[in-house]
Amino acid sequence: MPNLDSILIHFSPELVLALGALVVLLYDIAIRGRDGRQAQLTLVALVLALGATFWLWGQPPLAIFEARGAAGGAVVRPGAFISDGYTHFFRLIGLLTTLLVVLSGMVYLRGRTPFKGEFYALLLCAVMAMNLMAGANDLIVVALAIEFLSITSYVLTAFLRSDPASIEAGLKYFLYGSVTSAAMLFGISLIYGVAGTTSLTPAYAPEAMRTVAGVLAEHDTIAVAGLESVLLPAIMLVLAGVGFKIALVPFHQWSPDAYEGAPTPVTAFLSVGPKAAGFAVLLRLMTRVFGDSGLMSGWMGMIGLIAILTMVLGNIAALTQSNVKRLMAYSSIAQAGYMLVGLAAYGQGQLAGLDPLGSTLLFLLAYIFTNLGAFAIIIAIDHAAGSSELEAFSGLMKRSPFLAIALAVFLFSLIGIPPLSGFVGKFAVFGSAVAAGQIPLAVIGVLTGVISVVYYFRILREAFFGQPVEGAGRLTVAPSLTFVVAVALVMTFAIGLAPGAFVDMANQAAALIAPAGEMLAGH
Amino acid sequence: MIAMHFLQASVGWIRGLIAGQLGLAADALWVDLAIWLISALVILGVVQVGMLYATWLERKFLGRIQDRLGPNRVGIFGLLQPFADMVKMLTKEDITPAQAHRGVFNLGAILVVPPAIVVFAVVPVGIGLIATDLSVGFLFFISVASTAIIPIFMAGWGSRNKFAIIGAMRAVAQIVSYEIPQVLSVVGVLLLAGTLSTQGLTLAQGNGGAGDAIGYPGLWFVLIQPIAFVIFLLATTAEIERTPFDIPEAESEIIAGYHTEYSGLKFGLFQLSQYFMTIASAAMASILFFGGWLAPLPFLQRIGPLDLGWFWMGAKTIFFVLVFMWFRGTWPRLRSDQLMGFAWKVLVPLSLANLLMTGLIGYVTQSSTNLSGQPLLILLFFAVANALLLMATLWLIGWWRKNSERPRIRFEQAAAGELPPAEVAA
Amino acid sequence: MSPLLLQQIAFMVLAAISLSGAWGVIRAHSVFVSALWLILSFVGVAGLYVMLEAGFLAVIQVLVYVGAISVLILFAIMLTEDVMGQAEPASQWPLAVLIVLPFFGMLAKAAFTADWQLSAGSVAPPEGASISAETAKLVTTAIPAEQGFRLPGQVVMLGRSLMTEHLLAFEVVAVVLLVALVGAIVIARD
Amino acid sequence: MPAIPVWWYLMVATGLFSIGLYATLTRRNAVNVLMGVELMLNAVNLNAVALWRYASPTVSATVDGQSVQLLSTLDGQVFAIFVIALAAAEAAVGLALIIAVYRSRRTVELEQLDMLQG
Repeated sequence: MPNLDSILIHFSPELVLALGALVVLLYDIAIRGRDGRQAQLTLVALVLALGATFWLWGQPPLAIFEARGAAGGAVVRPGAFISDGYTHFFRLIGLLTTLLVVLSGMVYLRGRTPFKGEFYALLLCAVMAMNLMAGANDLIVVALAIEFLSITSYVLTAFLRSDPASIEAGLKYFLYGSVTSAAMLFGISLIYGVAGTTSLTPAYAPEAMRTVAGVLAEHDTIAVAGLESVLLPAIMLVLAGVGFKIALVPFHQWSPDAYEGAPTPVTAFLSVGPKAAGFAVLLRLMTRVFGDSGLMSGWMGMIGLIAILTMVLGNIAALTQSNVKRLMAYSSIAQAGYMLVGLAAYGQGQLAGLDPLGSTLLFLLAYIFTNLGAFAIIIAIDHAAGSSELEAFSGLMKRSPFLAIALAVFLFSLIGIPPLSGFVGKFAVFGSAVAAGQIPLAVIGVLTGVISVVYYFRILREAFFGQPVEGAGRLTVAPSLTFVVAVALVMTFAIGLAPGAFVDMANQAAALIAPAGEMLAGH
Repeated sequence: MIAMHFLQASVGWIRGLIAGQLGLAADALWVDLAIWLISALVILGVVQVGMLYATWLERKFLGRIQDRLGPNRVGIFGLLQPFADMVKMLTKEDITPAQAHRGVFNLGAILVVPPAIVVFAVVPVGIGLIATDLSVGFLFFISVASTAIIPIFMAGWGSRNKFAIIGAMRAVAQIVSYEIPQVLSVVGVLLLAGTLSTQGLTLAQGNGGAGDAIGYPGLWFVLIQPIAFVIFLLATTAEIERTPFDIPEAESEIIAGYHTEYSGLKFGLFQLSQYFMTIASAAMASILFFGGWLAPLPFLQRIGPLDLGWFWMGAKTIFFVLVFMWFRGTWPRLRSDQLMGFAWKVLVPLSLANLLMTGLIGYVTQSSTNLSGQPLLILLFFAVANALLLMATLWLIGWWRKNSERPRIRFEQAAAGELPPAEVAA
Repeated sequence: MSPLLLQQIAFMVLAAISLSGAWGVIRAHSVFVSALWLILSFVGVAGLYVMLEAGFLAVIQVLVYVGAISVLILFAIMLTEDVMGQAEPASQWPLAVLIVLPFFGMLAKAAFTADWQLSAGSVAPPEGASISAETAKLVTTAIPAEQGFRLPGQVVMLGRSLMTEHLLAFEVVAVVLLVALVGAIVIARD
Repeated sequence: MPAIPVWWYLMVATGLFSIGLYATLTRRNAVNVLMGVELMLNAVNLNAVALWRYASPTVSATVDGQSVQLLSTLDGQVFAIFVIALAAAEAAVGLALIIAVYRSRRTVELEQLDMLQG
């Protein structure tokens, strides 16, 4: 029997979210379709979950949902969910992302869908899925959480059902997603077969127990049994599933369509949430489970190749886009490529004081605020103009100088211009690559970064030098949206100017998934 | 005990006989196969004859309900009528519509029968008298019965006839919807019995069964789970598409539904499977809630060495077949939206409430040391809980009847432009 | 004929059913007929589960795949296709073959060469992870053993496993199903 | 030595998976693509159950006085059960999407869904 008390304490953010989703749904039924305060209820749930996460930060790490023997109550199977600093880091990212998305999308959604309650309930469930991905310590939970997030994402993408583009985007997203997730599940079934258990790591459990990580660490035995030829394809298949969530090339084809067709707040969410959660799973799996030296040489090349493809293709394809949501889709593909560089540099030496995985986490932290800030502005323009084509941005400077300047800051940060957060992130990942001897990765990263200047400047040119379309007056922006832009601005500058605290945060989280010292020393 | 030994001995004797005939050891695989074959043939024979006389019974019984005599010309009391009907059906012309997808059309008629026969594999008629005592017996019954949907779809699609397709879609929507309360209502029983095996479920209702072991007296489950029984009976009636749930083949609306285009032998196969399923469902109702082959009172279980399990099982099955016929004779057909509403808004919540109640009482009685060994007290709990549930049922049905009119009102309002378009779309 | 050979024949038949069903899905000219082949494949896989002594899973396979998912698919076909509609022949097949064949080769070779017994034996389960006498008894108590009936099998064990080791997954899947329900209604409701 | 080696099962699973993948790559009708996905998921389950049966750690236990070897976990079966549940959830959402697309576009042929393209 699992220990109920520890579940109630260490699973509280997710419990709050599930309860919140239920309350929102019931509230929606109770008010019988009238315009209500579903968004406010959602915000309350998110803030409560954030509070729980902050409180948990001070608690000792624990793996919950463990199985205990009947007699002595000793743990016989490690917990299926790890609640430690790494999980808290991603819980924080997920909750903050959704908080900002809800705030910036509240006004946009009003009048666009009659199903507000369902929308916010699904959003809360999506956060829950992201948190589960961050803490999952069981192959079954990993699979379930990824699929959970996928299903909620499909529905959210297709949420504006009167808009054919939204439905079409949802269907395309779904078809790509279900194929890659089936591939991932196949890979997982093979890994299960090799290990004989679905439990991933012996996290925070005192006794040695059979886990996937434990079995895979006996690398010599595996090589003798010929299981290596099973494991590498299996890891590749799992990469397909996770890469789909992050939109890594070649699993990215869905993302431009889904981004363009989805309701803009959902696009904002997709560009950040699933990516972060995907990285949470990817980093934990790759280091804690497949981090054994023999296996690592197998998948490291794959990761490097995917990173290069993602950076190059994302940046080049973005050049020709005329729809800003589509452009941002390719931009976010490219950004995911930069983040992956941190993983590709893993285990081969490090930049002074910064773990390579920490650099990925730092980049992620910088990226979410910058990208969400940019998307808040896209939401504002889309809401007013009903379009996210490049022309809709014309003369933004004249219509709302605050938004125009903020947009410039965010795009500069995405390019990586100091002293903004994007620069810190890029410096960290490319610095790690250089320190790890992965010079080509760093060079390609910097060069593609230069390409990105072109398309970001296309948006800025429209915004600053274009003429507003006939009849477009001053852009009035809801206070909640202004608040989001302000928060994003503050964070963009804060991470850029005083990175110290954030570097520490990322490092501490990364330290929890770095393998034990002797494994590194073995290199 | 004696009867059991007698039966086991007789089974052993049959095994020995077969083994002798085949010249093999008594535990050889071939003997197993032969035993399976024999039980399959026995089931087929009994069910076949049962089906024929079920049609006779139905016509006779309905006749009485409607103050008629029913068939009385062929044979004494019309007992040979089924055979006359059979001959008529077999000699009718077999027509396949020109536009039909020939393969799917014919296969649909053929495939409709096997599920209805296979379910009898888990119907026990006494100790040791069951074709195969699967550990997942009840689930086996449900899942095999649920495959009967596919031939219905095939019949509807293969006919290339809009009535057939509408009939098929209605039938499938109905069967799928009523499967949920049907299974959920039984989960309470499964919890109490602690097994899915049909034999185990029967034994749990007798003295010394599993029910006793965990503190429940040897009672038929209908006394502990009356509301579940009613839900199960209604859902089952819908599953086998009998009145008042026979919308899929409502003659006045869509002719004969998915089997509109079938004639002769193929039509006969549909009839056959429907009667098979009726008998099987009646048998399942008696196993789950009325003690299966157990006699109502222990001393009626056997006469001398002869176990009367088969008699009680048969009697209970016939009783439930009659109940289904009684439904048909006395109840009007439901409207399509009422039908779906009834499943989702009344039966599903009720069966969930029943499950919750059973789980709670089961948890309390098993975790409290004071209560174990106090069957009467536990029964009292169940009685009170069931009374509460009954009140909830009545309230729910009242609510449902009040609310089931709403779609029509909304539609009329929309037509008159009284509702905003957004709400109509929603 | 030995039971061993009989088992092998049964396997062959079931494998042939599953694979020919799958083949039918990609060869059939009509979507509806494709779906029927798919159902055949599901049934074949259920049979393979029985051979693997996972009877509960076989029943669930029939119940969910044949009784529910294929019904959903058939409904979708009926609601979206012209009843007489014929699917166009498959496109891009050379490319697909180029992707699928090496993939099949790689996995098949891996499955064939690997020594799967490794995971069965290499790591001894720790104390307490073994099936306790208590559990073993529970598996057999549902029907009094002296009456000579078969064991209820793995159903009890599965239930316990879902409620202890896999509790989190069990709870999560409930939420996933709720989300799917809500989502499907939001998207498809008239 | 069991009558049937485990790789027979794995080969069937791989075959099912490959055919499913082929279906998803070549079929133009969205419903057909979904069928391919269902085939792939069946392959996953067959894999998991076969590996559960043949490659799970075993323990000794005493049942009714006899010492027997039991499989110590049911992970493979549990995994398969969850995959079946996921498949059901996915199919429900996917078919809802297909029906919604059909409602707005009167087609479910993927090549005709071209509102969004770059």
